Order: sequence, then structure tokens, then C-alpha cells
Amino acid sequence: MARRVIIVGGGVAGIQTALTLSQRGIPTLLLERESELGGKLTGWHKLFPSFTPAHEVLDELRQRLNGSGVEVRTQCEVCHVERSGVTLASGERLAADAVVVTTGFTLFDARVKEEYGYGIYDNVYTTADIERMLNEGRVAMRDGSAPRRIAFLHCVGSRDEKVCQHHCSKVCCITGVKQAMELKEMFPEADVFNFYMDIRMFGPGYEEMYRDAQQRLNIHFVRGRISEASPTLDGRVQIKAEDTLTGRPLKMSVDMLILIIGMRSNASNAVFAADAGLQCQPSGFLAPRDLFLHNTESNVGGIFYAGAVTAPKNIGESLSEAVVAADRVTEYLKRA
Amino acid sequence: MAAMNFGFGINRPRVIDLDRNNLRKSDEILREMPELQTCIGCGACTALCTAGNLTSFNFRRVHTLVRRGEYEGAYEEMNKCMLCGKCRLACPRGINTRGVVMLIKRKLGDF
Amino acid sequence: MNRNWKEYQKEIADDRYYYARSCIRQNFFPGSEKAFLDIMRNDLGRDCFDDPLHTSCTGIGYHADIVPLDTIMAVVARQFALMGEAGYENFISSCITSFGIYTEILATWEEFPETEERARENLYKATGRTLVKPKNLSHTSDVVFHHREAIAARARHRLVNVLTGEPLRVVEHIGCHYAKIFPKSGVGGSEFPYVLAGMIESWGGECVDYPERRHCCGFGFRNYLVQANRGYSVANTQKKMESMAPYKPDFIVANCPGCAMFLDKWQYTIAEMEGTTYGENGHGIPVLTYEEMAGLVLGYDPWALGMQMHQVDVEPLLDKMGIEYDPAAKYLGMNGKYIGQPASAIVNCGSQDTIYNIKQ
Amino acid sequence: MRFYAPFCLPFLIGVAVMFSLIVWKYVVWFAELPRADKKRVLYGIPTPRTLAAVWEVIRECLLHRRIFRVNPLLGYMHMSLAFGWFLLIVVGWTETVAYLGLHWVPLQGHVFFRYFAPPLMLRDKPFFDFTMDLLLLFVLSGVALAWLKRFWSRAMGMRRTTRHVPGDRIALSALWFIFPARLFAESITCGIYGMGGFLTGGLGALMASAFGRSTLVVFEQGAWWFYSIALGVFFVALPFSRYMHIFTEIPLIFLRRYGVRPHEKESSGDQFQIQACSRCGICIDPCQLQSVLGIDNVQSVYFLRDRRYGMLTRDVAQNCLMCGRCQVKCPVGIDLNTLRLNSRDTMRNTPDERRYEYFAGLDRSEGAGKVGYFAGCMTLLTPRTLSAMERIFAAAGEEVWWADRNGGVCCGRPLKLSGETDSARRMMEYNTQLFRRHGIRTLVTSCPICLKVFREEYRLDGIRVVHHSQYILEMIEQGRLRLGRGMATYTYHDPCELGRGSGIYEEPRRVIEAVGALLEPAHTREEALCCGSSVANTVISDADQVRIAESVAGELAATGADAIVTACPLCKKALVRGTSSVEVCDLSEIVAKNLR
Repeated sequence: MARRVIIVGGGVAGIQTALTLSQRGIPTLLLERESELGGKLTGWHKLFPSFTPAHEVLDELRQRLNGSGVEVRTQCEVCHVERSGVTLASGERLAADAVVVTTGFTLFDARVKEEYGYGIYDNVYTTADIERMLNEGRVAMRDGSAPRRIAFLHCVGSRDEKVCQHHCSKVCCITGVKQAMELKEMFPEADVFNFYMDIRMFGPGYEEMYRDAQQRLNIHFVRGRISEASPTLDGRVQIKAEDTLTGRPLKMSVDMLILIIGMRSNASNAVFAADAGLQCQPSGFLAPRDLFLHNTESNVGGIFYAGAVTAPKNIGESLSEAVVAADRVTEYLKRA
Repeated sequence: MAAMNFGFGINRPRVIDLDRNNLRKSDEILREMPELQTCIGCGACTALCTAGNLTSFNFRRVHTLVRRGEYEGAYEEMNKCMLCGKCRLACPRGINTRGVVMLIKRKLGDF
Repeated sequence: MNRNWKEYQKEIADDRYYYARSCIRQNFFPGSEKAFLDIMRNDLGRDCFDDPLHTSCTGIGYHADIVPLDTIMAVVARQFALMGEAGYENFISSCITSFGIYTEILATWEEFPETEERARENLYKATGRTLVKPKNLSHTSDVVFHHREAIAARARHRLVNVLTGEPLRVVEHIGCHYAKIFPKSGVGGSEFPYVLAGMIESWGGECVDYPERRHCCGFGFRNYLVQANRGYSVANTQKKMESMAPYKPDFIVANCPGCAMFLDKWQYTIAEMEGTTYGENGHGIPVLTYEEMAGLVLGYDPWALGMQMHQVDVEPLLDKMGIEYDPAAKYLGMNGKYIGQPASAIVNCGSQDTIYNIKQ
Repeated sequence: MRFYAPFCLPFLIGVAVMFSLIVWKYVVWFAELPRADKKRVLYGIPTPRTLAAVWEVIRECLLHRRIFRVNPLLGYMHMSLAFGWFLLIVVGWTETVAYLGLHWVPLQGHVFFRYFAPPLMLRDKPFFDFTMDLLLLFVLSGVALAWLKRFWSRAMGMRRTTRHVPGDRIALSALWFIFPARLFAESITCGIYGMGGFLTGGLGALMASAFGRSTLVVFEQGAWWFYSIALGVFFVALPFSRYMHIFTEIPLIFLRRYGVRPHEKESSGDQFQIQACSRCGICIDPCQLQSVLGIDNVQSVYFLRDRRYGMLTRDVAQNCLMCGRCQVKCPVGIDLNTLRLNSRDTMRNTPDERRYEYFAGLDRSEGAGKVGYFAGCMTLLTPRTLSAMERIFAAAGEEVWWADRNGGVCCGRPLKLSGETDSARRMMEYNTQLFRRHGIRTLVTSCPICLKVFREEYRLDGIRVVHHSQYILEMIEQGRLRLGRGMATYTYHDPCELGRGSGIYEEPRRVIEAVGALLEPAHTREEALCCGSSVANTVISDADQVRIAESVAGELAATGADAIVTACPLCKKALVRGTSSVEVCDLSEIVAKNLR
């Protein structure tokens, strides 16, 4: 029987790996926990830095997948992974000659940062909420009115030892700037403030977008980490921070406080690691064999990684890593 | 009734209260010179400031405070600037720093 | 607005308490400490042992950098030893700062066993007693919180405005040392401490959640003790007052000696120095300790609770709660002796504009 | 013999209005001159300068020699109009005298002599007919060129011309109609009476044969009315329009000869300069703000116009590199930079006694010696220049007192350029006392901006102020510096404040020649381009500065030289941003490199 590859996780990385493998004539089974493919991409509205509609990328990938002959099974969650195959939540065991783990990441649960009052005060949101609202076409405060003052807070759940998330999720900064621009364009009268420790514009066109946000849209970037949020009488949110560039504490009440949440490793990483003897990084992301020549292989032969399961990545990086993973799998199957 | 003197005064809060501050003047300044908003606070201008290394004058800090609506004393501080133009050569964001000094003094002159 | 305080549960003993008094509260609110013992013993029938041998925890000295760590450890060890000798296992402290000290020292012993050995040795050398560690350490407000339903059952008055039937709007202020140093040691954790809110809600009141709710009242030893810092201390209270004023609270309840004292007294200072007053009638917002609040709910006589010593007049609050009291007997001490009357001021405890003629 | 006809009325009104206004303006301006300037004028009159002034008036007001230098065709146009009209008046006047003898003839008699001549039935004088027609043709050629320039200005060597305000347009069109109207009117009269020269007579005869004398008679009155109205409108418009230049340039030349100059504070003397501007637009093309950045509302022509009509805005006054390129080209020789400066002074100068209190007791200088070296704030940002100068001083065996190595007080010119002259004065006083206290005999500076202010504003008598290029040349000539001549080729960028600002062109070039070959770029010496980063401009953005720098560096690199050399730290910083291919260095660097 021709050799079969199972891909765990139907996000952008999973789909691209499946596509590349099927182009090379290797039968592939793509398993996805949710009811539809696309992973986190399904939740996004527009993609930085070009404001490309997320559904464009998604539809393109899905459309390519339909014509590719890859076997796809949705709504089945993988709970155990071994070199020889995977076990589903339903107990069913699926054999495979190689497994590619593309389970991606989990959004940091902002409720853990209790002092920001997410899930407690009315007008505290996360970037995921905003993307959802943008997708629904209407962004507004809890009482439906338009915000006149919006504050974004960078690094929520990243670079924060208090919540054991030491790593930098790198894509949330640019997401924050993107949403700040989208909201400012949606509410031109509003003042938008971004509170940051460091602005990390790592990708091409990101710095220019940051500068455009500052100059054209007059978005205020305040270097200082909001320490505390509390509700005011009229349902707004009072925030406190230090404007470290002037060394003065700063206090203001805003209509919407938007927490720019980072990427957390999946809980399933630890489980998979235990099953198959995979190595994890301190941040909880799975550790590739090395970061250079074998950055898509795990320390166990036959198990491969692609996408944000090993580290925070943007969509472009995940897609290219998927192709590399597929290439490694083909090579592995040829040798084995 | 005259205010009692108990031998101490109540400390004034140092907080920048953006609810109470009137940002009209700062918006006017930013409308006239939007590039000022691209300041990333690297401090290159203040580092080589001629007046800055003779006094406590800190150009970056003063214009940041003005952008937060803290106009108190901004004019007197900016008056320490000799307008020699060194800062304009250093700014990585290409901000017309001398223009900012003159703009702030003009806008806040009668404050 | 839901609060996730439930995750911070704390185990509070039900009976047989070894009661450690507070050096400050005996002076600022003697009535409150007495009321606590009365409520526990008479109303709830609990055993509270008020051991004459125990001392204060020297917390003020420790926080003011006068008392070194080893000394305070020895004193605390002696307190626990006394508790052991008296046959009690549940140690309760009346003062928040003491509670912070006891928690901190127990945690230090936990973390660094060698300090416990040193303390054990110092105790033995100094007093010949052997160190014992309490099975349960709680603050007296935890205890009242624990018995809040029992008190509610015996309540003669509710925290309700009898004229309008509306629940009283209450600002609760938790001492910083209660849960901000060790979040696990406080009911509800440090973000949303529930110990006073629980009392208020079970006795019919309504909690006010204003932005500066968690801000410190400014009592800090080094702040109010040293005149140069006193301005900073008042500034903190002013910040809290400014933030709570729009919510029009009926009264403030606190569980720490300093907060109850200074939130009350600083209103006078602010009124005198800057002329600004808070509260609806412009004469300030009354500040109660939780024992006084419990006492009022159980129908104790306000003057017996010592509420005439408060800076802000409590009469308006008492009228709202429909409590019978003899306004004229305000300044008659326990045995009816006239204890003097303060001069009138905007925010003062001499009700100069009331119609009653104060009995001399 | 009555020289009165109804159509003379508009002309007479025009003349009356014009002369009364002009005289009133001059009297007022002169009266408000500061005492010192009035004294200069009174003492100046009985001196040969007056003769020189008269010769200059002829050379400039009539012949417009400086415009010829800009473009010969343009020069001819202006000369024909000015000189031609002048001769028409003079020769016309001699003609009336020739016919009627010396007794008094009213003004309109002279101007409309052709109309009044026939009734006198005098023998026509062929000489006058001929010369008058020749002169008229001469002027008409100028008018034709003026029409051409309006539609095709490039033919006259001008890429851009002035956008005129409505008032100027009216005066302009009136001027353009005067001489054709005269030709037409005179031709009709000549046609009726069969007289006139080759032009008017010829045209008259032609019209007579075409339309017949009777129709001409009908048109005669109308033609002369049209001519008179054209004159009248022009004269009334003149005092308010750009043509005030015609008369104002004369007193301007005399005042300038007597040494009346605009200075840092506005004075009524400036009005002579401002209203002498004919808004010809020659100052537009040299302005790099316009040619590179397309900013076309701040050039000197518009600045003077706005200031004259009291609509000068801050942005126009501040948005100027003050590089002096337009001043060099201005045919009227108006002191454009100083006028711009005193406008800025009026707008921004706020005397403040307590300002710069922190100067008191400040001295961060270092070393000791008769020669003081004031590097300049900008030079502190070009350390290669500093280290080169250090090696040069060492090589020359010079004991140097370093005035501002650890930072010091700025020379004051950038602040003065922004208009805050009184505060700048406080800096200058501080520095003057500093130089005096350290007893230096020679003050060397690497920054032309400092050089210009040391020379013009500081009172440093007893201290010789030189730029480091001059100092290096002296050292070479005194043999205290021996340089090897390498094979490298250099091209030299003249800093505005050094060249046009301080007149130093030769010294840097001879120093460069001492170390290598010098290749001159297209625009050089007085015509040299400005690097774009002038401290005088606080309006243009950083990106604009780079665009100007790129255009200048491009031209310098086009010479194919190995390196671009300049003598100003600011120009060096600007040009480095303008080119990535050619190395840019300061004069002192190439000298230090070739020290032996």
C-alpha cells in the first residue's frame, strides 16, 4: 500500500503541507478538530501589512485543497500522536508512515490578566474580539455607541513572567497597529492610543505601516505598560500607566480597552510530547530538532512540524515552513 | 475661612490626566506637523543638544509632554533652545525638530 | 459585572479563637474591639480567648525600620507559643498590618526553615517557651465574614435606607496588607477582595466599585508619621475621595486600623486646607469599621460602639438605617460622665447644627 | 494756440494722480528714515557717488544691462520699453520746441503733439517724423516681445514667470495697449492730413486709401480717446502696481550709493527696496524650492509682493533657504535676504531679559593659544573634520585654543535667521566676551554660518576672523604646511554662506589645487546650488531636503570627480545623503590626508 501521511491540524500550515504532499503523489489524510478548515485564519478580517481580506487567502487554500484529492476529516480531535499513527478522541486509531503536527497555537486567555478586567468590565476586548466584530461589520462599545477614545495594550500574555509566557509572540504588535489603523479609519473623530513596551515591526512593510499609522492617522504611541484598569461610573474603563518617556504617571478613561493578546502553546503539545517522546521548549512550543537544517523535523524520526506549533509565526512563514515540511516528509518516506 | 496651615501641603498629583487635559493645542500642533507623531523617543536629539548638555533642557521630553496636553512651562523650557539645528541632523525619523521648537513656542507662547 | 473571587477560597476556623488585639485599634476604636468580642461571645456564642499575656506585634516598628526581622520573629513566636499554651489553635489578629506580619513570617518560616530555627531558639532563650504554629491564621474580619449569615439571621437593622427602601451604597476598603502581599491569604484574592463585600451584600447593602477602589488610603507608617510625607498621605485619600464621590456612597467600611482612621480624619484636613468636602450633605462620608457595622446591624447602641469619636458625623447614616439613638447623649461616657465636645468645623464630630441641646 | 482737447482729460488725471502719489510716498518714506540714514544721504549728495549713481541709473533704469546678462532678448525687451519710451518723450519734447520755439507748451501738447500739429499747418520736418516713428517702432518691438514672453517664456530664457495679482494684470494690459493705441491714433491723424513718418504716414496713407478720409475723421477722436484712456489707466494703476518700479529704482540707486542699506530691523528705507521690485520673476528660476520641490509661492517676488500689500504669512516668510541665489540674479539688486530677515524679526522677535540665563559663568573651552578654533555646532557632528583640523594645527605647529570642543554656546546665526534677533544678540555677546577673555588674535572656524555672523554681527575688532580654508591657504603660503599633490580629482561645492555669503571663492579652490585636480560643476561660484539643508529654512520636510541634496549631488557627481569636497559641515551632511556613489568630504580632510 502506498505510504500514507497524517497531518494533525487543518490550519494554513496543515492545508499547505497536504497540498504539497498530494502534488508529490503521496496519499495524505488531513485531520481537523473544528467543523471547517482554516484554523485561526477563519477568525481574521484583514491581514497585515497589506490589509488583504483574510477570506481571500482562505478561499484560495480551500479551493486548491478541493481539487487536490487530499482526504480531509473534520470534527475529529487527535489526542495521541506516535511515530506509527494517531489516536482520535473517539478512540479510533489511524496508522500512518509519517505524521506532520500542524496544530498551531492557542490565543492567550486575557482573563488570566485579571487586573485588566477582561470578562469583568464591559468595554474590555481582545484583538480576536475586534477581528470578529470587524468580520461582522460592526465595531461598537457594549452599549452599541461609537467609541471616542480607544486604548490598545501591547504584550498581553507575551513577555510576561507573571503569566509564565516569557516568549515574544512577534505578530501581535503589527496586529495591534493594523487594528488601531482600522478603528481610526472607522471612527475618524476618535483618539487612539497604543501603550507598548517595545514596538517590534519584524516583517517587510511593517515599519512603514507603523510610521503611516503615526503620521497619517495621528495614532498616539505611548511607551508605558498599562498596569491597571477599572470601570468608571459611565461604563468606560479607567486605565493607569506610566509615560516612561516623560517619567510621569498617566491616567485616562477610554471607551474601549483592547488587549493585544499573544500566542500561547497548545495544551496538546505536552500530551503529544509525552506520547511520542517529543521535546518541548520552555515556552511550551514543540522543539524542532534544530533551528537551521532540521527546523521542520521533530527529535523523533517520522514526526514533523510546520507552522506556529514550534514558534509564533505569521501566515507567510507558516506556509513556507509547510512546504519545507512536506519536502522533508517526502525525503523521509523515500529513505525509510 | 482661611485655609488652615498644618505645616504641610497636600501633594499635587503628578499624573498626566488625559481626561482633564485639554488636548486642543496639542492637536493643532500635530495637525500642523504630523511627522512629530512619528517620534519613537530614541533621544538622539536630546543627546547631542547644545543647550541640553548645559542645562536640564530635554527637547524630547518637553514635546512629548506637550503632546500629552501638559503645557505648563513648555514655553520657558523651549526658550532654552538655541535653534542651532544639530538635533535635526540626528533624528532617525527625519522630524523637523527646529520647526517643532518654533511651532510649540508659537502655539504656547501666550499660555 | 461578575466577579471571579470564587477562585480565591480561604479556610477560616469556626470556633475557639485566640484573639490578638491591635495596638492602634485599641486606641483609635476601642469600641470596635470590644464589640467584636461581644458579638462573638454573646451573639454567636463562640469562644474568644483574650489572653492578658499577649503583646502587640511591633508591626509599626518593623515597617518603620526600627524593629529588625529577628526581633519581630521572636515576638510573633511568643504570641503563637502563648496561643499554644492557652490550648488554642486558631489565631486571629484584630489588625490588618499584624495579619500581614503573621502571614509574612509564617511564609518566611515556610520558605526559609533556618529562620524558623533561629526564631525557635531565640524564643526559648528569651522566654523558655516552645514555638507552636497556628493551625488556622485569620483576620477578625475573616471571622465576621465567616459568620455573616449567622449575624444576618440575628440582624435588628439591615443596611437599607428605611425611607426609600433602597440598599445603602457602601464603599468597602480593604487594608493593603490583607491580600496585596499574599493574594492567597485574603478572601477573594488581591484584585477583588470579597471579605467586606460579602458582609455588605449579606446584610442588604450594595457594593460600590469605583475606579480607585484598590488604591491605598495613604496610611503607610512612614507617610503619616513623618510630617514631610504627610502631604503624600493626604493626597492618596483625596484621590480616593475624588474617585468615589460621583457614586454618592452612604458610608465607607474598612477593616484596618489606619484606613478607617485616616479616611475619616483626612476628610477634615482636606476640608480645612482646601475647602473641598465629599458626601451628599457636604459634611463628609461617614467611615465605619466592620465591627461597628456589624454592631449597628445587631442593634448595638452607636454611642456604646464609640461612633461619636468619628470625625464625620454618623447621625445622618443612623437616621437612614432607622436606628434609635439619643442624639443628646452623644457625649456622655459609659458611666454618664460628660466627656467634652470638640469645636465645630465643616467636617467634625460635634453636630453643631443639630437642634438637640447636648446634655452636659 | 490752444492745446486742449476733451480726450486729454483721462491722461491729465492719470498723470496728476500718479505724480502726487509717488511724491507723497517718497516724502513719507524719506521722512521716516532713521537719522543715521538721513545723514548718510545728505553727506553723500555732494560726493562723486552721486555721479556714479546717475551713470548707474542710465545703465540700469534705461538699458537694463543686468537683464541682458540673464538673457539678451529679455534685456532688449526691457530696454526697448524703458529706453524707447524715454527717448520718445525727449525727442517728442524737442520736436515741439523745434516747431513752436521755446515758449511754454502744456504737457498734453507734447504728448499729443501729432494731434495738435496739423492745424498749425507747419512744414513737416522729415527728421523728426522719421526718428519719432523709428522710436515708436523700437518700443512696439518691445511690446511684441512682451506678448511673446507671456505665452512662450522659455524663449526668453525663463522657465517660469510670475503669477500676477489682478492689479498687475490691469496695469500690464494697459501698458501693452498704450503704444499700439498711439500708433493707431497717430496714423489716423497722419492719414487725414497726409503727413507723418514712414510708419505713421505709411499706415495713415494705407488706411486713407482703404477707408477714405471721411471715415478716418470719424474714427480720429475715438482713437485719441482710446490712447489717452490707456495712458490714464496705466498712470493711475502705476503707484499701486509693479510699475512703481519704473520710478522707485532711481531713488533706490541713489540711496544705495549713499550707503543706506536694510538691516535687521524693518525701517521705511526698506520700502524703497520693496516697491522697486518689478515682479519680473527672474528670481523664480534660480530658486531650488521651486525647481526641485515645486513650491512656487515663497520666492522673493511673492515675498516682496505679500510684504508690500501686507498679506505676508509666516509660512511664506519662513520658507526660504536664504541661499542668495535669487539675490545674485535680481536685476534691481534688491537686498532680498536682509528684507526676508527683518520680516522674520518683526514676526518672531520677542525680547526676553531672562532668556539664556544659564550662559552666566559658562566656559567649556580647552587649551590655550593665540589662535582660537571655534569649530561650530554642526562641525561637532563631523568628527573627521575635527580630527583633520587637529592634525593640520599640529602640522602647522599652531597653539590652539579650542572654543567649543566640549560644546558651547551656538554662534547665534541660526536663531537670528529664524527672526529672534534680540535673543541671538545675547549669544553673540556671550561668545564675544569668551573670545576676548581668552585673548585670541585669530579666530578660525570650520562653519561658514558662524564665519558670516562673526564678521557681520560680532564686534571682534582686534581679532582676525578666518574660515579654515583661508587659514590652511595661509599656512601653505607661509610654508608651515607642506602638502603632497595626489592623483585624485575633486569637485568643489561652494557653501552659500561661504561663497555668496562671505565672498570666499578662491581660497578653497587654491587649497584643492594644492592637493589634487579640481573639476568645476555646471553651477559654481556665485551660481552655485544650495545643498538644501540650510538652517534658515524651518519649513521644508526632511524628505524635501534629501530631494534637493540629490539634485545638487547629482550635478557634482556628473563632473566625474573621485570625491565631492565642500567647506561646510551642514553641506557635507546634506550631500552625503544626496549621493551613494561618490565620497563626500570636507576640505580639511583632503588636506590632512595629503600632509607630508
